[in-house]
Amino acid sequence: MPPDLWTLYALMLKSRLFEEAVAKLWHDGLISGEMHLGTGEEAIIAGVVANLREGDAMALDHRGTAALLMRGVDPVLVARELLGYPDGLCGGMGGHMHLFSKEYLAASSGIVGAEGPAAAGFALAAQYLRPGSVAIAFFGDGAMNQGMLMESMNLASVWNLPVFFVCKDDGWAITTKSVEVTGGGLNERAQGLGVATVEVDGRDVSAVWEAAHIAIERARSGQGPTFLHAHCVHFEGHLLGFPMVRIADHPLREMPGIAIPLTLSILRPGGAPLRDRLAGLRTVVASVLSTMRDPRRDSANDPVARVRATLESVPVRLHELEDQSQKEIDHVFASALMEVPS
Amino acid sequence: MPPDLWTLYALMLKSRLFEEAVAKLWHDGLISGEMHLGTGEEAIIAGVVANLREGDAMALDHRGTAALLMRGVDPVLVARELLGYPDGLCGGMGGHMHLFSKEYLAASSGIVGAEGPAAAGFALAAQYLRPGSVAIAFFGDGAMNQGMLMESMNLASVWNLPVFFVCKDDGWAITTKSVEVTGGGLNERAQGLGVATVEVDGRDVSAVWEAAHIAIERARSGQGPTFLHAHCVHFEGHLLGFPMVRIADHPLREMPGIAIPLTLSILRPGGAPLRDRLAGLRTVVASVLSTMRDPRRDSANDPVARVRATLESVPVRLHELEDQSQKEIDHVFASALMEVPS
Amino acid sequence: MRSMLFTQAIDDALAQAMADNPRIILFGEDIPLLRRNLLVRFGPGRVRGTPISESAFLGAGVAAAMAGLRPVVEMYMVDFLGVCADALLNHASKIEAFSGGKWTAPVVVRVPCGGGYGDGGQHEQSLWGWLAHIPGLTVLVPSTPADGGGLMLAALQHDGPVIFLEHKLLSETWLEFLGSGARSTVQYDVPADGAKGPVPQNWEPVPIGKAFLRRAGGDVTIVSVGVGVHRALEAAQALETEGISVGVLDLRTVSPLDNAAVREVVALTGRLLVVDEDYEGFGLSGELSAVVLEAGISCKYARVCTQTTIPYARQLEDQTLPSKLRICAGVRQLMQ
Amino acid sequence: MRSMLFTQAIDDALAQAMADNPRIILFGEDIPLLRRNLLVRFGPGRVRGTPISESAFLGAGVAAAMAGLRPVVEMYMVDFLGVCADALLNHASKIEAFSGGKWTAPVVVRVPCGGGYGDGGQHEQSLWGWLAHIPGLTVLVPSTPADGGGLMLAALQHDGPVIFLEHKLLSETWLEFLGSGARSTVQYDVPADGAKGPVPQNWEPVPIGKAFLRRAGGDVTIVSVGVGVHRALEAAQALETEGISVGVLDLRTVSPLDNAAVREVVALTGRLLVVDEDYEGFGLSGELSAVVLEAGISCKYARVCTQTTIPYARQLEDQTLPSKLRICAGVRQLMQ
Ligand SMILES: Cc1ncc(C[n+]2csc(CCOP(=O)(O)OP(=O)(O)O)c2C)c(N)n1
Ligand SMILES: Cc1ncc(C[n+]2csc(CCOP(=O)(O)OP(=O)(O)O)c2C)c(N)n1
Ligand SMILES: [Mg+2]
Ligand SMILES: [Mg+2]
Repeated sequence: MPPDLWTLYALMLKSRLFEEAVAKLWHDGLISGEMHLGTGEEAIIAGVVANLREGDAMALDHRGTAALLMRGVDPVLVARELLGYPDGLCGGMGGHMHLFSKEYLAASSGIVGAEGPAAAGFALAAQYLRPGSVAIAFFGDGAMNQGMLMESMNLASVWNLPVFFVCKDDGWAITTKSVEVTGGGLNERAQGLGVATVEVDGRDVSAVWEAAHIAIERARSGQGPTFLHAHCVHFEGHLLGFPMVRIADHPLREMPGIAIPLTLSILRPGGAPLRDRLAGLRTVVASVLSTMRDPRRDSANDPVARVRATLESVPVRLHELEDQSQKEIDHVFASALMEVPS
Repeated sequence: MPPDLWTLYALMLKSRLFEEAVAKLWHDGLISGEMHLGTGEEAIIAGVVANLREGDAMALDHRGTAALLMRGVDPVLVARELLGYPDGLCGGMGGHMHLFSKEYLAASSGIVGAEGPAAAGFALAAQYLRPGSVAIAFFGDGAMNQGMLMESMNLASVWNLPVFFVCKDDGWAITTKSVEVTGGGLNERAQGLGVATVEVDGRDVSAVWEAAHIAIERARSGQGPTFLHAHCVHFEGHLLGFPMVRIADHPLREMPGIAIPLTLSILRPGGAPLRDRLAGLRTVVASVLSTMRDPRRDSANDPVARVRATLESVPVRLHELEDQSQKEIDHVFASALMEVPS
Repeated sequence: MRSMLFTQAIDDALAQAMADNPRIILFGEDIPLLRRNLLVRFGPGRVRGTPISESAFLGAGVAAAMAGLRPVVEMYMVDFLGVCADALLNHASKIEAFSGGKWTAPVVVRVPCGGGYGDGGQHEQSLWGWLAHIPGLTVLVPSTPADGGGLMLAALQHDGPVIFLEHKLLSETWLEFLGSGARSTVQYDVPADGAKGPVPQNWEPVPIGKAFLRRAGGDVTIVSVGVGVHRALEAAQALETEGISVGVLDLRTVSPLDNAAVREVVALTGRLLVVDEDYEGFGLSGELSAVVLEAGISCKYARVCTQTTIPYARQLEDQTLPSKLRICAGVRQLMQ
Repeated sequence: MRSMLFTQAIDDALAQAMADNPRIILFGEDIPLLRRNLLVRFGPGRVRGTPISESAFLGAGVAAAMAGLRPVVEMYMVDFLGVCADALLNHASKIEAFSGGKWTAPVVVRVPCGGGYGDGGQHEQSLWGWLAHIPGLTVLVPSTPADGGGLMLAALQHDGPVIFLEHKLLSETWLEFLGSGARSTVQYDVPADGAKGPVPQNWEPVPIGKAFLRRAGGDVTIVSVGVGVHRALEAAQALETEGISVGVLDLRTVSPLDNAAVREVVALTGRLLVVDEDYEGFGLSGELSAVVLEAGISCKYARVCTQTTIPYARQLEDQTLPSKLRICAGVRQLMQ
């Protein structure tokens, strides 16, 4: 059965609207610490999660909210968890990097690469207790250099585990360009660990759905793990308040605080010859510029907008869906912000 | 310059004779704990080490003795270290899995895979302090599944470090056949981490020398790391007193202690159906049989014997060399066993 | 009553539990051979070998436990937990807290520990205090076959992660594999009552968190675990001839500590000697002094622990690990 | 005298050392951006970014130090040492012993630690006690800009592995990056004297292993490190009004402990309160009680530490980390 774009769009929209509301709460100071959104990767999450069924498990990274919402976890519980309320999804104990749902067999971790072992373990349990079920590992391109993730791919291969390894490649690990710290190629690497691979445009939810469908069916029928390499962008950069994005958005406001110490430092006696200093400066400037020119700043890469464009031919249904989604999210946050029970 | 087989044979012979003497001391109870010999892998070690020069470094695994001897470390110091004497190479503090020579920049570790990070670090220091120098990592096929080793290959690739990763593949990790726990292929894996690869018959010291020569020159000239996949056998199995080898050598003596509890267990009520029990038994029996039929039991795989055969055409020189080697080793152990200074 | 060897008893209790509970599975490096007696009874589906990928398979054990299995994950040695500590530090131990108490990871990590057979400093560590520092981990250290089996059974019934430490000097199989290699030319100082002893006909769980008074004594209380218990008992016996009455409390569980039992025995004698094969600083020995002081009990205190990296040379090793000699000296010091 | 922010001071001392010693290099994830001021002064050769491969690059730092460099390896957070603990547990800490004292690994591991900004239990741990358990590691925890710079300089001159822990609540850059994200809508309880303070014109090493008495007091002695020192000072001030005189000893170095200083101050008051943001069990708080008892000093003892996984919710977090409130209660309890 081909993907129903309306369903997929509804999933993506739900997550997008939810995360936009979260961003507001974060800016208002109601959410503490780091906050990594999944805005920009919704097509990957939706394309995969829409293929799941009861008994399937998910190992999530530091951007786990989208997957949980799309999987069906109560959004009010998630919102109240992010707010740190005692009746949140995890009683306020986990927070946004440690969202857990036993009911949906979904576990998050803030440790980069830990999704690998977790998905392998979920898949192992599936082999015994829920044959035909699968486990998903969602992680980024940066995680591909974490040993335990590579180990887990090998383990899934030799134990023939029903794991679908989903790499959401946005090209970045915080401020580091992945190409600069990653040798070989991700697909070759997965193959060298015995895992079948497939590559898709992660902005295209249909393409992801198709690839995921095949890989997940393969896993369900005992044919072992697959690695999906899917490309995407993250609109907010690494986390809310990301300095590089702040600079790009407000260069005049943000630059002095960075440029002044930089200039003082480059001028200080003692240290490298000028040539090396300039090379250092070039690195810094290149980073800032690459954020400014980054495709993650380009709304043409927005997976939600892309699928929406194909649905615009049915405007009434589209607006109805969107109104409905917005209402639901408004309702979620109205409930979520209700007084804390004591 | 092509390899001088006499020199290589002398290196290998020195190591072989030394380790045979060590085995005797171990059997006599003068060496405690685990004792992993390198007998069977001498061609790999010699072919690589003969390419090293001052300033080069080595990260060694649990079979480090051969490399240290061939590199020029005083064999008396090594022997006295294995005996646990206070004037041994490491004052009796390290022992056979933790042999260190600062002078030769050689460090061992008993942690499988730790040679990867160590060689990367040595190579990093070489980039700054000893340009043109290289670092070798010696490890086994089992180590290829240890995350930190894979991580290190990637690091060496992206930092363009002068590392030569040498995998001494005997097909086994203790009692586990590596093919059964290793997905993909080792060369593909290294390539997926951005490292160039070469494969040789590790029983053939000339072939190893050639491959090592090219790879090491590449590294010296700033062209980055290479992975060598070299096949070999270990005559003693994993360590001295290895149960599988004991069974193979003395089946009548060793089998009852294994077979009786096994039979009692297979007959006990409660547990798996007969089919699964038999599958379990097949696994155990297959392991034992594969040790018995193992190529590591076949002297045709002896790298020392192989190079010797090609030198037999000059018998006088050969016997002179062998007599000389034996005398030297006898002398080493005579000194090594001299009274402990107090 | 039956009599069993230390590891034999643990395996026997494990077999009993596996027969009762099909969700118990076993994996680790070389496990098909090392646990071949379980393999032929429970089949290759439940007894698996792994690659040398501790982070992957320990982490997988944690998640498999969350998803309904009861995995027993074996590691070659506690020293090697260094390569995969994340699975314990940031996952197994924290799932229950993170999920607001809704989800647990009942995984048993069975791992050999301890020295005394000349294997050097990367292969003879104890590290129970290091592990016990992490809230959310249960750490068990049996010192006899009966406790070995009983605590294994308790671990398999516990609703959270358990580290089950199996001292290599007590284990007939590990000591042969790593120490003697079937040689008759080497001797290790193996505590007889730890290596072999009576075990029940049918295994019952030994409660987690309950210490056991191995010997009563009015002058000095020694608190210890594992092989240290036996060294302490030897010392106590020797000191009897000097007219010093020494009690020995076997903690059996390092975390959670049996605070009540510790306080009770120390209050009695007013003298506490901790014998701990793990490193001295920032570990069990310090924690025990805190437990006593917190209760407002004042006592004389000394400790006999491992202070440095464990040397390879047998003689140096003997001086470094807690020995009867050092324990006797510690007791005498407290009696001054 | 100049005044500096906490991380600014550390970076400044580091810059001074780098200018003096070309063997000092810096690497870690995102280091080119995070230490951009050092990058533009010392060039990309000495300030490098890494992949997210902590085991590889920390292990490489250890070996590079053995081979003649003086690497400063940065990790994102101490919590993440779980994935690469082997490099510290089995390598950095043991090289000197293994080599019979002939070889050392003078690597500095600079790593943010601590909580108080709502980042949850996998990102706010302290773990200094966990690290200090391992013989052979030096563990530094500065609590002011002056100590931050001075201890960094000392670390860079020390001939062995040093873990340099930089508390995120004191660090202007970490707190902005991870906590506020430049928002003005959030407030954290940042100790002013820890976040900013006077620093010398030219950096001199602050000696490793020397505690510093931040406040003298005759009734109760609080021993602490890092942010805990400031919480203790606040409490001491509050308790003054109740007529209780509280002294505060800032350890500055967790390993090796300044045993003499601890004993001296505790002997004076006879009352020891340990304030430790690290986990309570099997760590620093226990070790301090042992240090005191071992010297035959009897004292009343209590501790205010982190007992569980640190909760995400700010309110729960405040109740879990040592607070002025809990410290005051602890002191009053000791005064009863
Ligand atoms: C083991 C570990 N190392 C470092 C970090 C800090 N960290 C958090 S997210 C991140 C970048 C991850 O990059 P990627 O996997 O590509 O995911 P993305 O953020 O781009 O979605 C890093 C380095 C961590 N959380 N865990
Ligand atoms: C991290 C770690 N895990 C497990 C071990 C136990 N161990 C020691 S050697 C070995 C097998 C290594 O196999 P391989 O790398 O092929 O080397 P070989 O012994 O065959 O030369 C194992 C599992 C260890 N020392 N370190
Ligand atoms: Mg990324
Ligand atoms: Mg091998």
